This record gives sequence, structure tokens and C-alpha cells, in this order.
Amino acid sequence: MIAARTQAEPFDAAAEAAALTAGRVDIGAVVTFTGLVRADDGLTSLTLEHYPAMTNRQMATIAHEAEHRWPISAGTIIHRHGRLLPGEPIVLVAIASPHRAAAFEAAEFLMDWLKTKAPFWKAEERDSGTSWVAAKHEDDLAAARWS
Amino acid sequence: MIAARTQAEPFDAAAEAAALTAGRVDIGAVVTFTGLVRADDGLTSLTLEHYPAMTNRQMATIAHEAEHRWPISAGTIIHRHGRLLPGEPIVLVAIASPHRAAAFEAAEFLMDWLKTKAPFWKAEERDSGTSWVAAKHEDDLAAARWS
Amino acid sequence: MDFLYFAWVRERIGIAEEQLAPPPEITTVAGLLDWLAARSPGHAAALADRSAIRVALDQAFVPLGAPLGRPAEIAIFPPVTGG
Amino acid sequence: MDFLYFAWVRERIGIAEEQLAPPPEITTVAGLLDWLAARSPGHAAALADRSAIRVALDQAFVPLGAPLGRPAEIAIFPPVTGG
Repeated sequence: MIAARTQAEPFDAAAEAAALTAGRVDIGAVVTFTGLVRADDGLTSLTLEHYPAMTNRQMATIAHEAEHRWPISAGTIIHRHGRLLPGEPIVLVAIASPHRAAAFEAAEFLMDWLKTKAPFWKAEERDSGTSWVAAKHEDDLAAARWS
Repeated sequence: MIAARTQAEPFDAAAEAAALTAGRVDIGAVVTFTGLVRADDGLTSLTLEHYPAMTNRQMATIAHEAEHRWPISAGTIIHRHGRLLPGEPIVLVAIASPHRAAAFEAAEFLMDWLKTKAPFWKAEERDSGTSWVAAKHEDDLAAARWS
Repeated sequence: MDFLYFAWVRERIGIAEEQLAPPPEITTVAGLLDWLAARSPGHAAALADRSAIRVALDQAFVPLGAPLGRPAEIAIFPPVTGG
Repeated sequence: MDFLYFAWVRERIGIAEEQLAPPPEITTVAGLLDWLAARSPGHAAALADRSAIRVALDQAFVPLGAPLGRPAEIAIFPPVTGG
């Protein structure tokens, strides 16, 4: 069962990952991905706008799809919104599985989906002004490998 | 710089991952892999034997190889030896990079290497006796994709 | 029908949300965008480059050539950049 | 030369380590394993299935057909199963 949520507050990636395996002896692999704000080219903040109704609905669907494709013992997806500073975490995908390949693949699948299908938009703030981030073709290519 | 070590003691995957990003604003992605002891078929413990001189030398070499192949901001590899109980962590690979694909690929590369080239041997203990784990062909196939 | 706008589509149109009743002869998403673009210079600017527009009907992505149907909510926005 | 044995190779030979001086006419790893297998029933049992034997010279893997050279340390063990 993969739980997905959005929130403005920071998350504790370590505590989220630890919660997946607590008290269990059937999990062989835990893969976590944490995305963080980089201070590229003088970036001072990143603001994430999102479409809550669609995010919640689509995250539940994609979590279900991952559970259908791989043996998943437990999982957590958290995506933040609002204004974030360099070094802060943006997104967490944590997947526990009996097997290592499944844990890696499911985590990559979910991240590729979040990059290309989850309704979030990043605006970068610098001293020179604010600009919307353009979608990357390489993210579309990465997502296409799962279809 | 990827630091690699072996130890008998448990490790704190969360603290190790957090240490990679502390005070930094140039890291966009952290991928962690934790391998854990599963209580399959009544397994009561797992004992890891290893060849310390070779482990230390080869871990340093493979860490260097990963740094050469991908842009890696920081990383930690920890492999335990000795007697471990179900639910305990065996191995940690934590990789920080500016980019998500590099972090995922480097972590998978290092895990595939640890599975097929690091001189560790697992003995499984059950009520019925102790037996050495056989190498898996699928691990060799997974490792071959990087060569 | 509730119209929702996000990111620079929202900025160019100048509002995040509006309620509109498109005429019944509009039967495709593309037709709806043409009708919407004629409403104001802001709408026109937001929708000028259709290759940069994505649409969700009742929170599900649809291609611009899709039939419109009778959604309660239509969202219009640039390609997503989360994760 | 230091000989190190691990896992079931160690168990079958009955010791983890020994110092031996192979004769100078042995010039390959395969030749060394033949010589070693003749030392005792335990050595013979450990080395019976060469497809299940891996060798490291001075902490680096070598194929069984490799030249022996003059390593200080030779380790003999089953395929690894860490990670």
C-alpha cells in the first residue's frame, strides 16, 4: 500500500522511510528518492503551484498502478507545494519491497510520473526576477520507457 | 566523494543520508538503497562472512568508478558483516547528485556491484540447519548491463 | 463549467478561476480553446501557443483533439514541472 | 604464499588460512588449483567443481586461466552473495 499526499510543510524523509519497515521482517529492500531545491545560477527560492484536486486523484491512481506492476510491501509519496528555499526537500518517494529491482524500478517509475504528469509548476525566483520552469524533453523520454 | 566502509554494528540509514546534504545547496537528488534481512521460510539469522582486505580495496575502486561515470556530490556505502537478525539492515548505498537520473543509476550500479563482486558470503540459519546462499544468475545479468 | 488556470496561463489570463457557459455547438477541447481565446487579450495571449497548453477535464489529462463531453471542471495550464 | 579460504571452501578445507610454497613450475591459477586439490581430501572436495570456484590474487579477481605471477596472497572462495 503506497500512501500519497501533498503538503506545504517540510517532511522528514528518514522518519518516513523508517515507518515503512517498522516491525516487519518481509521487506528486503527500501529505496528512497528525495528531490531538493538547488541554488543554481543564484536561485533564491522555488515556488510550487499545484492543482490539488487533480494531484490527489492522479497520485492515488499512479500509486495503484505501481502496486499492480511490482511487488510492493509499503510506500510513501510526498510532494510539497508553496515557497521553498535552497537545500529544502521538494519531493519524497520511498518504496519497500521484498526485492531490490522492484524497489528501484517502482521508485523511478513514480518519480518519472511526478515529473511529467503530476500537476505541479515551479517558479524560480532570482534577484533578476521570477520565471516559470520549462518542461524538459528528457523527462518525457524517461517517462515514456514505462508505457 | 563516496565513502565506503564495512562494520559489524547496525547503521542509521537516515543519519547517513542526512549527512550527505547537510549545509549544501548544490544537491538536487538523493537516492538511498537499504537491504534488509528477510525472515523467508523460517530464517532465524543471516551470517555474513567477508574478506576485509579485498572488500576495502575493491570498494574504493568501485566508488571511484561511479564518481567517474556520474556527477556525484557525495555518497556513502556501508556493508555489514557478522550475524544479523530478520529486519536488520545489511547494506546501505546513499548517493547525492545534482540530478535524479545520475543518483538512481549510480546507486543501482553500486548495488549490482556489491551483489556480484564484493567478497561477502551469506549463510542462512534456520531450525533445520545452516546453509550457504547460492549466487543468483539474475544478479550477474543486472551487473552486466554496466559493462 | 468551472475553468481553472495555473502557472503562466493563470498569470496571462489574470485570474485563477472563472465560471463560463460555452455554447452547445462547441464539442471538442480544441474548439473550446478557440472560443476561450476570443474572450480577452489575456485569454488570447495565454492560449497563443497551443503546443504549450495542456488540458484536464474533471482532473484527467485529455489531448486537445478530444471530445469535450460535459465536464464540471476544465483546467488549462502549461506542461507540468513538478518532482 | 598466503592462501585464504572463505565460506564453504573454508568449511570443506577445514581451515581459513595456510601458508604454502607451490613449486615454481606452476604458472597458472588453474595449475595451482590442481596442485592444491591434491593436498588433502578436504582440499579436493572444496575444489571439485571448478565452475563454483572464484580466485583473487592480491585482492583482485582473476579468471582461472590467468597466469599466476608472484602474488603474496591468493584467496579461493565460492561466487559472492553480498549486498
